[in-house]
Amino acid sequence: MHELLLISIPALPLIMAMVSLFKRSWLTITMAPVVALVSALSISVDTTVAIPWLLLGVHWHLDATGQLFLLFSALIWLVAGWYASAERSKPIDTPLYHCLFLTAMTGNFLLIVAADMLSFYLGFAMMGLSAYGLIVKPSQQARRAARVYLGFTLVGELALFSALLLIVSNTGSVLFDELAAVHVSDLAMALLVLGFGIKLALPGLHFWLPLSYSTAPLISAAVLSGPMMKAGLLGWIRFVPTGSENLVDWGQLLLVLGSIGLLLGTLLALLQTRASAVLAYSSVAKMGIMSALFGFALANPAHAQAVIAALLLFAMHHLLVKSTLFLGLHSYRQTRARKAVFVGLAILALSLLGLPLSGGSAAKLQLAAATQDELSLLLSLSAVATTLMMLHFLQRVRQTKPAAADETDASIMGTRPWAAWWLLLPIAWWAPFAPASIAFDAKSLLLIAGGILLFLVIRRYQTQLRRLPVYCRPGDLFHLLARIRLRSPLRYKSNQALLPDLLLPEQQSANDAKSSQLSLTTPGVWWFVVTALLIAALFIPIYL
Amino acid sequence: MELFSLLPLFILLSSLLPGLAIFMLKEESHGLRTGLNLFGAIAKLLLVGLLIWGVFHEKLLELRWSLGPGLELVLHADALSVLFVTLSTVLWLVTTIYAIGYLENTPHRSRFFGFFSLCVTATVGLALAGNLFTFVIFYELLTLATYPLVAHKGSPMAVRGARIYLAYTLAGGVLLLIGAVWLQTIAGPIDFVQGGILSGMQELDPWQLRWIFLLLIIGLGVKAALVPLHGWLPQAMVAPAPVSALLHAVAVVKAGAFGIVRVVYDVYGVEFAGSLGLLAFLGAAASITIVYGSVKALSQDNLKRRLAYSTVSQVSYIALGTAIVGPLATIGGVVHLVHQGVMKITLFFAAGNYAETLGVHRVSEMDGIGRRMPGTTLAFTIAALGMIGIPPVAGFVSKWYIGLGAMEAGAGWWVIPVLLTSSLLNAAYFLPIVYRAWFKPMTQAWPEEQPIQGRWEMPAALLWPPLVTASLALLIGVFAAAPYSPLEWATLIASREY
Amino acid sequence: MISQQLLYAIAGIGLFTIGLRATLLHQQLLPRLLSLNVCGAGVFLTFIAIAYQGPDAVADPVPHALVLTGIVVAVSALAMAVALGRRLRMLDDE
Amino acid sequence: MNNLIVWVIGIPLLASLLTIIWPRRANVIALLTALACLLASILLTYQVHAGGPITHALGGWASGLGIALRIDAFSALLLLMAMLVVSAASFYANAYFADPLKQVRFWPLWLMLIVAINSLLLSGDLFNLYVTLELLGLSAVALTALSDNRAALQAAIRYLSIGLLGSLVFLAGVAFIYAGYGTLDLLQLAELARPDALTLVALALLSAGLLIKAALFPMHFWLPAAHASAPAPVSAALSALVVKVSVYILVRLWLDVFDPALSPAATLLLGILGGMAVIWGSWQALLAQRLKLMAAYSTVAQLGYLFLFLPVIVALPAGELRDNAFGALLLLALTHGFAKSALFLGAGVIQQQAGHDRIADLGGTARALPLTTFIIALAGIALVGLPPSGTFLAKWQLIASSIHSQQWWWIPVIAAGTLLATAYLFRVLGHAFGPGDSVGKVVNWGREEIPALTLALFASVILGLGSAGIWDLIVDGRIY
Repeated sequence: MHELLLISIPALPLIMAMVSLFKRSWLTITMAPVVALVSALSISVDTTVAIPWLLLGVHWHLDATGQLFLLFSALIWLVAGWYASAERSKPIDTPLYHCLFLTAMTGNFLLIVAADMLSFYLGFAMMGLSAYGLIVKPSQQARRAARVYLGFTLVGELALFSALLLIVSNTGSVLFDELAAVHVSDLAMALLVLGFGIKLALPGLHFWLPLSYSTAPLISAAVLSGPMMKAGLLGWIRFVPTGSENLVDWGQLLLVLGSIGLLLGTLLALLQTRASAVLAYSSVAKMGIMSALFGFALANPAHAQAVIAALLLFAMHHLLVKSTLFLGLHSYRQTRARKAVFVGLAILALSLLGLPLSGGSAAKLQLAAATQDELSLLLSLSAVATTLMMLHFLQRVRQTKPAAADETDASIMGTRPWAAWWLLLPIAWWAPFAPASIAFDAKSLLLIAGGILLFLVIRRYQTQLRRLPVYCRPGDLFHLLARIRLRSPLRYKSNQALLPDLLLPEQQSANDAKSSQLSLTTPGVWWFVVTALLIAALFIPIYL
Repeated sequence: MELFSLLPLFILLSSLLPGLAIFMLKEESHGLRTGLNLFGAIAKLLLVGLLIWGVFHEKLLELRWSLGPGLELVLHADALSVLFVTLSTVLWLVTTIYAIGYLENTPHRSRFFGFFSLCVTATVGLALAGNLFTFVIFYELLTLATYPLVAHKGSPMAVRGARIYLAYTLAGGVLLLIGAVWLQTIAGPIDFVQGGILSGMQELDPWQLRWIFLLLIIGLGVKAALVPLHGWLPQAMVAPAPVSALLHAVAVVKAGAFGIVRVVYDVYGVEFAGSLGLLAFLGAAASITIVYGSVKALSQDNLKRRLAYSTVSQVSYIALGTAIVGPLATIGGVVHLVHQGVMKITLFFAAGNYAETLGVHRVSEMDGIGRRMPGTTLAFTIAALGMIGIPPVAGFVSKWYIGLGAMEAGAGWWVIPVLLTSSLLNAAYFLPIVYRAWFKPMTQAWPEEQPIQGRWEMPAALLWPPLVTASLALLIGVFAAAPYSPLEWATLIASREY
Repeated sequence: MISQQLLYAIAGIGLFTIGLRATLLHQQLLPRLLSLNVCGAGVFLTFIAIAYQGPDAVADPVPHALVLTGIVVAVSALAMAVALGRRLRMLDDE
Repeated sequence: MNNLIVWVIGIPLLASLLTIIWPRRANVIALLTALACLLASILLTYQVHAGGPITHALGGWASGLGIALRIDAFSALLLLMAMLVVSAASFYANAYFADPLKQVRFWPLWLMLIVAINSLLLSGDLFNLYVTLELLGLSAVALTALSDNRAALQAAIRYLSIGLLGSLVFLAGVAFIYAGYGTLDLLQLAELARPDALTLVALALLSAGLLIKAALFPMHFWLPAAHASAPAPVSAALSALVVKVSVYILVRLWLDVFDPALSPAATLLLGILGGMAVIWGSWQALLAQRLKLMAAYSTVAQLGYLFLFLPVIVALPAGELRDNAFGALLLLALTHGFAKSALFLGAGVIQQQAGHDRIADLGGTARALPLTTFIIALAGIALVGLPPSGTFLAKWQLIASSIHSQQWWWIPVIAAGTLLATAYLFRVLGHAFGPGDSVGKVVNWGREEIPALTLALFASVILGLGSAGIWDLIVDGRIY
């Protein structure tokens, strides 16, 4: 019975994906996550199934970590599915979207229950590639964003693929259990960092994220920023044998990268004008802190277990809140009861920045305990940063227009998602239900207060940030990279560029090209200097 | 049992006789021709089923017929040949159905189907050849049988393409012939022996063997479209879609690749070839071809040309897998023989459908074609994903095994980069098509659209073949580890070779 | 002094050579045919010389037989050539 | 019953007289004769296979004075091939010559040709060879002149004078041989043969005469015109048989009779000439504008292959290797016989239907004359040497033998020849498959096409698959 449920977790959404091509309803899109949710709660831990004749022989099982991921991912998929089924506007209300939505869900669930690397890789690939269809929209920018996303995802897949080859040829087995013993070569480790780092938007690999989140339908953004993004973290947890001494250097590296990500994300988030873009960059920042924590776990094998446990709670909390925020944003743009939704969003924001008695604070306390205050600076930094971003976000939300005719048909959203969101709200607040969330810590309060003050200071500059240089728009530096055209002999007869559809902006999008003229305005320079200084400053605490 | 050992002969006849009969038919007798075709194809399928059973239980299936001193015509069925025979038989059945639909009321159908059957006969003979002499014979016969198919349309373009095709393949054939004769004069009759017949004869002069290997590989490389011998392949695109499908997936290109496998494993023996330092050469050639083909494919706007270059690249995976010593790589290379065939034939079916139904020949005309022809485009998408190597489509399995084999043989440092590059490039030239087909709105009217009759987007005979092969490509990927799957069979082959 | 036989033989060969040269040089039909006959005569002469077996011995019959046949053949060939030539001329006149 | 040998010569001789006496039934007589000869040759071949070579002293006279007829594997197989070609060509001719007057002129000469070929293949001494050569030449010339136009007549005259020259040179050689050995019987010569000056001069003369008749490069200049301008069945016989029998005599003399008297250098010279013939002939065939001209030039090339064998065979030690090579030579000769005759017959059909045989204007032939095109393709396959034709096996053996005898330099020649041959064959096919309407409606000209098809099938399939018998036959079926 348990085995059956376990199999149904990835199998059901796949079947539904097929079905939804012909007949789509709220049932087809929400049945799978419901079953996943039920099985996540009901299946006894460490249930295992092995299907030797499937693929190259698959092993699935559900351990504690998997259960956690499955629980929260399924929850988000469920609600998002509800939203999608209620949506009547074009890109979402098509069989293609529903099918790809469910395929991505399949991939996500599959990689959660995977006990062998190939299943994981399969899930990861399915998820990543079908997400392309969730991002793409008729508009010029959206298409380009989707292309960029696809490019990065493919690179990630290939990095992962070769990492797999290295590891498997080393261990001779595709099971994760055999992994713990072996020594992961530096090359393999680098590939893993690259492969999952793209999903986790490590600084330098993050360009796709703000581009796609700020243009994709908000429902897609919700599942992207929540379940899918966290899959990268799960990947690290699964593939990288924590607690082994020989990865300390890599731990350090991740620590640095993560911290950079935190700062970069924060800075850019504060420069965004669209609420979704703010959320996107805050995701970059949050993922930065998580990567840093994972790096810390690697750097100190001694208490890797504890840190990772705490990290999981933290991640789950962020997963839930961030997705709920996106969904809320969606509601906010579509409902008449904007005030109520705004309040909801505010509550979520507070939970995210770890107000006492919230899941956020619980996670933070756990982390502080696990890291034994070695990262206190970084954590406090993130607390302040989060505060800034959330305030900025709320401010931006206020200025968000209701859905205009050109984007959706401005229909009042159905009651089902509406109810679901309000149900989700308290869960998001309390998640991940850690007992410690009762505890009350003054430190975070202080930090939050500091953050608020700082925000008030910054607001004065906001006027200067009206016209932003191109490298501060969503997808910052990528706009500069994209300028580097591949002038190669290989061109179409109808002379289009070499990779016309994959990475570079399409030729006809003249307006796009014009708008992204590089203009070094004073705030631009100013912004650059500040970033550089802060990043430099960051190295001091780490190497003390 | 005597009758049973005649099985290979019957398999040949099952397509040869219908073919000859079809030549005699009048143009009008459509029903009879179709009947003959299908009868032959199905009969062959049944016989092949029997053959699989026989080989699996290691029955001796061999026929010998002497043509002169040292020249023996040998038909012999071993695991490798069964793999190829099965592939060509199954795909022949599908392609025949497709061709019947495709050539609906066009002239010279008797001629076409006659040569079509001959072509498959030659391919099967190639697969069942028991020694180098027989192999060469069928190799040349294949060239002859395909020439009229390429030239079928009779347009100046077609005739020119066919001429180029012929020039390349026959020149290659002559080199192959010389190499084979040379080998036979120094080593006696060259039967295909698992583990390699030459590896037993250490007394031979290694330098002669190296030169002979070069001759053989060049001769086979022309058909296998190894760079720089690939020039004919894009030219042969003028052929009708079913022919291109057969050429690229089953008959010609695959024959070359199959020959390379034969020469390396059953003539030289892979360890022996490696010890002569020949595999490095082969591997280099294959890698260059893989990358070059993909790069060229990027810049093709004509759909069939793009597919042609992708064939150039994909087929060399087989050579690459062959060039790496070690069972895993062998499995990868051999199984790709099947996987590439199934996926590529799907792509060409789809391309043919686009051209037939909408007159779409260029990638730039394909915006939004997915809405007009969902079935075909679905098949195309699956196959394209497989080509890129995205699980669970079959292509992933081959790449996985080749990669593992490379690691096992310590060749990972150059093989894996090649694999990655080509995957990335494949994505770069396939995904834009998929994207245009599904996500881009239809911009201009189709060049020449046929009105839809019936409930499908096009005649069923054209729609089902790609769907069938596409689902086949998916299934052999998803059930790769299931018994009697290509992968399992390839494993059997590898276990018998080492 | 050289024997009669040898003399005949040499004469025969000489004739043959002369005829050969003439055949190769002349383009028109008639001279060519004539020189061919000279050629033939040379060969026959040689044969007859070969047949000679000393003053008092009977000559070897075989070469004579050969020569007779040869002459017949040559004559018929000549006749045919002339006939062809006439036919060609007629065609030209038409 | 050794008289079979006599019958093979006697029947056609008788028949040719009958046809003169009784012209209205000429074709029936001729066809029956051809079939009878075919039957006889089959029986003879079987006898040789069963009981080895056969010698028959005509009229009981001992050889030396009398005329000895001999048949062994070599001549038997050639005879068989010749009779097959001749019978097929006879049926073809029966349909080809619509004009009864033509028929009346054709059949007697045709039968004389048969007589000449048979007696040449069977005669066992040099002088008979001379006579039969002349007979052959004369009847061939007459047949060439049958297509009654300037080109044909001029070609015929040229052919005749060259033929006369050749046979006279040959005769001179005969004289020297007789002077040297006192006998002309090949079997006795084979025992006596010694490498002295006289023999060499004689051999040189004999060979020179034969080379002229065999049109070996550079003495090939007369051949294309003659073969191209004769009527189709005649060209078939000329290219397939008449030229080949001179080669037959040459090979007999060099390999069987005077083998001990030979120096390898001489054979090497022949080989080189043969190689040049291959290249030059193929090249000219590629440039030829007319189908029949192309076929004629390809004959030049194909004969070149036969000469390539000589140096190789001589260099090989007597025994298995040598027999293999010799069998290949024979196989090549036979296949070429069938293929070339089929090609000429096919070309004849096209010329009749289209009114011309210009290669460039053949468009649409494949549609209008499917079977004829098929015939030409089959014949071409055999000429190029693609499997499953006998030529393929022969070339395989040739390459193998040249590697065995360390004469690898023949290989590029063979390769080049093959590729050129492919080029000129598929040039024709390419035009034939191309668009155009050289022939109006779809025609099936069974009475001409079926004989041609039979020959083509023999060349490209039957001989290829059944060639093993040849080697069996020559291993134990040779006199010398």
